[in-house]
Amino acid sequence: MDTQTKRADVAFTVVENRRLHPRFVRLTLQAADGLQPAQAGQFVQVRVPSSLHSFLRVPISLHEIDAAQGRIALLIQEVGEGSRWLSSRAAGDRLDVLYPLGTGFRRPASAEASLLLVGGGCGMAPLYGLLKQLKQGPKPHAGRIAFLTGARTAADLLMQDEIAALGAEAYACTEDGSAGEKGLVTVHPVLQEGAFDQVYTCGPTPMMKAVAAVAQAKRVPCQVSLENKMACGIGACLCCVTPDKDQHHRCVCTEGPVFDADILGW
Amino acid sequence: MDTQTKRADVAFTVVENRRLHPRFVRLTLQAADGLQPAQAGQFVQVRVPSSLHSFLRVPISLHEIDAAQGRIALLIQEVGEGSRWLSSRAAGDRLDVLYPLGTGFRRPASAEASLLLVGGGCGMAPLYGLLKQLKQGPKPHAGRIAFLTGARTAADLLMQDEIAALGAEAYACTEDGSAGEKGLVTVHPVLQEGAFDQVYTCGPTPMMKAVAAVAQAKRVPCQVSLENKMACGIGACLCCVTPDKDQHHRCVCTEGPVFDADILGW
Amino acid sequence: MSKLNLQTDIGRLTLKNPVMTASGTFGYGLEYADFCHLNALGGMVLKGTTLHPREGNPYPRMAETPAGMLNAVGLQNKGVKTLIKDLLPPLEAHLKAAEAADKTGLPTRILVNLSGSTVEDYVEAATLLDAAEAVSGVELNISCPNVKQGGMAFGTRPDTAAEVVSAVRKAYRGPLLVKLSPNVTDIAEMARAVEGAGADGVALINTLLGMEVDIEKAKPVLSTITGGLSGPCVRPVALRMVWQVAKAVKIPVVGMGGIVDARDAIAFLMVGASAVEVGTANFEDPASAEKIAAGIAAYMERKGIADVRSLIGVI
Amino acid sequence: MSKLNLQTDIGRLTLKNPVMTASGTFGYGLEYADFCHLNALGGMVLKGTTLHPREGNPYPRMAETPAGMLNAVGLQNKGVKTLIKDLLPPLEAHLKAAEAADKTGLPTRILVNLSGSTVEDYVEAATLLDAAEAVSGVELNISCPNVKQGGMAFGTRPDTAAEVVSAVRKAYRGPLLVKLSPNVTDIAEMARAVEGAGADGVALINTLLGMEVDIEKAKPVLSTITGGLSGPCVRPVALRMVWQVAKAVKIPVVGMGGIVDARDAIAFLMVGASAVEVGTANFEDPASAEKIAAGIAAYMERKGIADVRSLIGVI
Repeated sequence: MDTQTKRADVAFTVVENRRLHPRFVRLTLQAADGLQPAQAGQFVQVRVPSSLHSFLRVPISLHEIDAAQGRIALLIQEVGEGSRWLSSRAAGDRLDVLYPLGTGFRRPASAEASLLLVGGGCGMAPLYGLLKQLKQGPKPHAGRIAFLTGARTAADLLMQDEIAALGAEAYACTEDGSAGEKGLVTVHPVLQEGAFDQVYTCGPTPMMKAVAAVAQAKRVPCQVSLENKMACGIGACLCCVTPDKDQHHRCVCTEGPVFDADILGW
Repeated sequence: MDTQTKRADVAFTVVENRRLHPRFVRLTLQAADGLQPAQAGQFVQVRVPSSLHSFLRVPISLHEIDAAQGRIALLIQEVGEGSRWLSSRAAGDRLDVLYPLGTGFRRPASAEASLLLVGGGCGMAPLYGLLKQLKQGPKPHAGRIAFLTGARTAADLLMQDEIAALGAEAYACTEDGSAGEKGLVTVHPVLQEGAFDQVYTCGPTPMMKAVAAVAQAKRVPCQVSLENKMACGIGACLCCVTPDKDQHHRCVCTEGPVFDADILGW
Repeated sequence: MSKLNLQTDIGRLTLKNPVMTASGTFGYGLEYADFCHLNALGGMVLKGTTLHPREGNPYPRMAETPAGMLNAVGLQNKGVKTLIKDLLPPLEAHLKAAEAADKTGLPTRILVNLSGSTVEDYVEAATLLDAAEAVSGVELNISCPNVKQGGMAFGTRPDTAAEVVSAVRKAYRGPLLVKLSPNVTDIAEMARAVEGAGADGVALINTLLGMEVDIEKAKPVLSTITGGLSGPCVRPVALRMVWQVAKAVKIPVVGMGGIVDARDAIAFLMVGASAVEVGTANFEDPASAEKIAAGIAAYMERKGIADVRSLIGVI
Repeated sequence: MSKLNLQTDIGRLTLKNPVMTASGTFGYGLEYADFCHLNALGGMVLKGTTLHPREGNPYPRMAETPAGMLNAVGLQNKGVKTLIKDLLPPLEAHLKAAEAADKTGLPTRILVNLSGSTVEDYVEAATLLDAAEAVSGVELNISCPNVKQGGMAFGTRPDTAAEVVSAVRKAYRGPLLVKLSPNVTDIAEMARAVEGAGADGVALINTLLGMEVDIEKAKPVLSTITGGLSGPCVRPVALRMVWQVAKAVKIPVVGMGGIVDARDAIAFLMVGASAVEVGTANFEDPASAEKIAAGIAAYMERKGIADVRSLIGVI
């Protein structure tokens, strides 16, 4: 095990804190040295100060990864005390981060495969990371990539330009119809009618379940990224489990967070 | 009781954070309105963020008081987490402060009385405040005022110039002899030989006990300011008590922190 | 929502709202008058009182701990006679005056936490309190961890607990709550025992017995070595015990233990408490109890809940 | 100081230093190998193991609380046979390799936390562990709050505790620790009972039974309603119980409960623990236990203490 050690508690320095939205900031972190490679969909455990409400680290999915340059980016959604503290970090601040954790998205077998990515909320973070890895790796993905984003209103749509700039087809759904199709992502023609070889989704659980159901009905494999509450993040405490089809408990922080939807018993 | 309400949870704004010493900063705080008058020797309870080690407020003695202008100053010694957090407050930060608490120094009956103030460490804070009130009040004290400071080394002597500027005789003792007399304050001639009508002391308990013993031997009344650990600061929890001569428990946060030494059973 | 009803009942005792202050954390009440509108409280439980005055334990009596504190005050108090003669009248006057000004409905209830080291002491003090009109109820403390005889001794065995409760029940006719110790294997059994002995309600939890060490001095921090742990750190244990007890007895339950905000208070109501007591939080913010009462109203407003009673025991 | 001796004894079992990791917080050990030098530990107590594999309780199993957390994992584990056959060999190999490299003296001890729902299950599993050479000792879990039958049932009554310990004692010849539940009135009585039944030592405290509520959903947070409270919040209670038990029994005591740094660990040694277990802290910093062992050495260096044994029970 030692010989193949890959994970570590890395001391990062914040190099940029960029606000993308009233509830979201993007933190760019620099390590002193290069980093072990990581897959989009893997996550980190970030140390935050103990407060009256929280003692543990905050698990956050990797948003952007440049392992060679020792650089990662995290998309921080301000929900609890920990994430609010993180969203107020400034360039030069130090962060202790367990990196990289879990099992990320599996790339399609064929570089020609037609892919659909469906994201909502902070689920955008790992999917955008996946898109970047697909497009910018040594052998960029050649097949079609459609990226469908769901949000409450137009103002909540994140990274639409970046997605297009990476050469993906950017589609949107908003609940109020202020941008793209009106309604939830499941109503969107690209999901309902599109022909894809693989679906990837990350966002609120009800959204992922709905997307997985549509994919399953069309016999298209679908990978989902779960966000169960966890303590250790490294498979020791077994707090974050999810049942599979056979009612066995799968450990989300090691076997996941990304799972093939059809093995899950959710 | 309502009609004579004096204490309150006051929202102050930090107007200055001035470092006086590697371990001490002076925080100047401004209230929106004027403040109830306070006596040197009284203290405040300052709200600090809950941490893994501390849930309660931090009691700190008043250093300077300008009630009419709604301004106070606190001398912060960096000891625990709370005081370290306080020492890093910047102009514009808000602090919630219970003000003013406890019973402060009693002024001498006569404006001609000859007074000796003996301070060490953060005990300097209330004694300097007392000196200012004696010298700058509506009827300034006319009698002699000697201010003896004890410290480990010359670099640890605080506010010597300000003390002289206020017209007090400034004397010092250092354990290494690098300034003033060599040794503890009790060796200093001004304490041993001086003729005073009243002694005031604040600092480490052993120092205060020694000073009180000298004063008592010379039949000079001595007021001491205790620093017992407390929770509420307003006489409710009774955690901070000290025994008097009759072994009755006196509440330090209300009957004190300033006591006449000769009633104490310490 | 136009009209919120925050009134709740502890058996015969109706409170204007479910928030009281816990014994030992609110002194004799008036200590807090500068910081907190006392008449905004449903009630207040005054400092643990014994038949005769007590000096309590030596200093140090307090240690900060993670999300809480240890105390070993040891029931320092002025005795029940002084309480009735000198301390209750000004408090009652203050509350009457404030009430006349704000008209918040029912008066803020004054309860006395009563402690003792022998059944006889409990009974004699209870008899005096029975005659004190200012006192709306008695909270019998059979669980103080900081006094040698009595206190916790009574509170950790069903038979001895029942014995002292029955005796006091005969001497005190008003609402009688019994404050239970969490330092037991089966708190539901303790609750059933005092219910059977005639208690009108139970209040829990008292402090957990704890200890802190100064490793530089290689000594315990407290003069008494062990003391009572309170504050947010104990809240999960308190919530569990209130839930267990509320299911075990028919008499009302008053919940306490680490409540610092309205969320915490509402959690206690949901697991079966008819009212709550705010304790250690008063030390950190002397207006805590008042703010918590307002916070419960705000929650009801937001959720469209008209009557606070409908929150009680939903879990 | 030139030479520090950090070795300590749990009866027959000598550890290279007093710091072990607590069952349920360190998995099967290798999960932490990337973050922590496992051979820097005095020992590690592996995840609670039962005779047969268990799937444990439904999600959600965790809630954060002030200075701690609740868990309701419910002994999800692969069973004792898989442990011995598949999980111990790679751990043993890893430790041997690391040891060969660093030469830190004694091997890091592997202990197995053993749980069950019937005496028969306990005995059958203990018999298998008795034959497992990689296992230096067994920590008998008679106090898991998260499984219906067994677990805590055994751990809250002296007679039932003694019964299961005597039975396991006959089946397991190696060092046998018994992990005690803090959810009792008199933990010293429990400790004396298991001492009388043949335990080589006691380990305490297991988790306090607690509960958390989501007031927006008006539901308990945990799928099992109640769960086990751990973390810094419980440390004062744990320290008090270890102090009480160390005075009550002659067998060694292993102390745990909210230890996050060397200061905490030293406090447990001072109140009578011969060794400590680091638990919840491993979740916040996977190198906690290693850092704590180093911190104890630094304290001894600073204080001029040559032998860690001289810290044990000074209070």
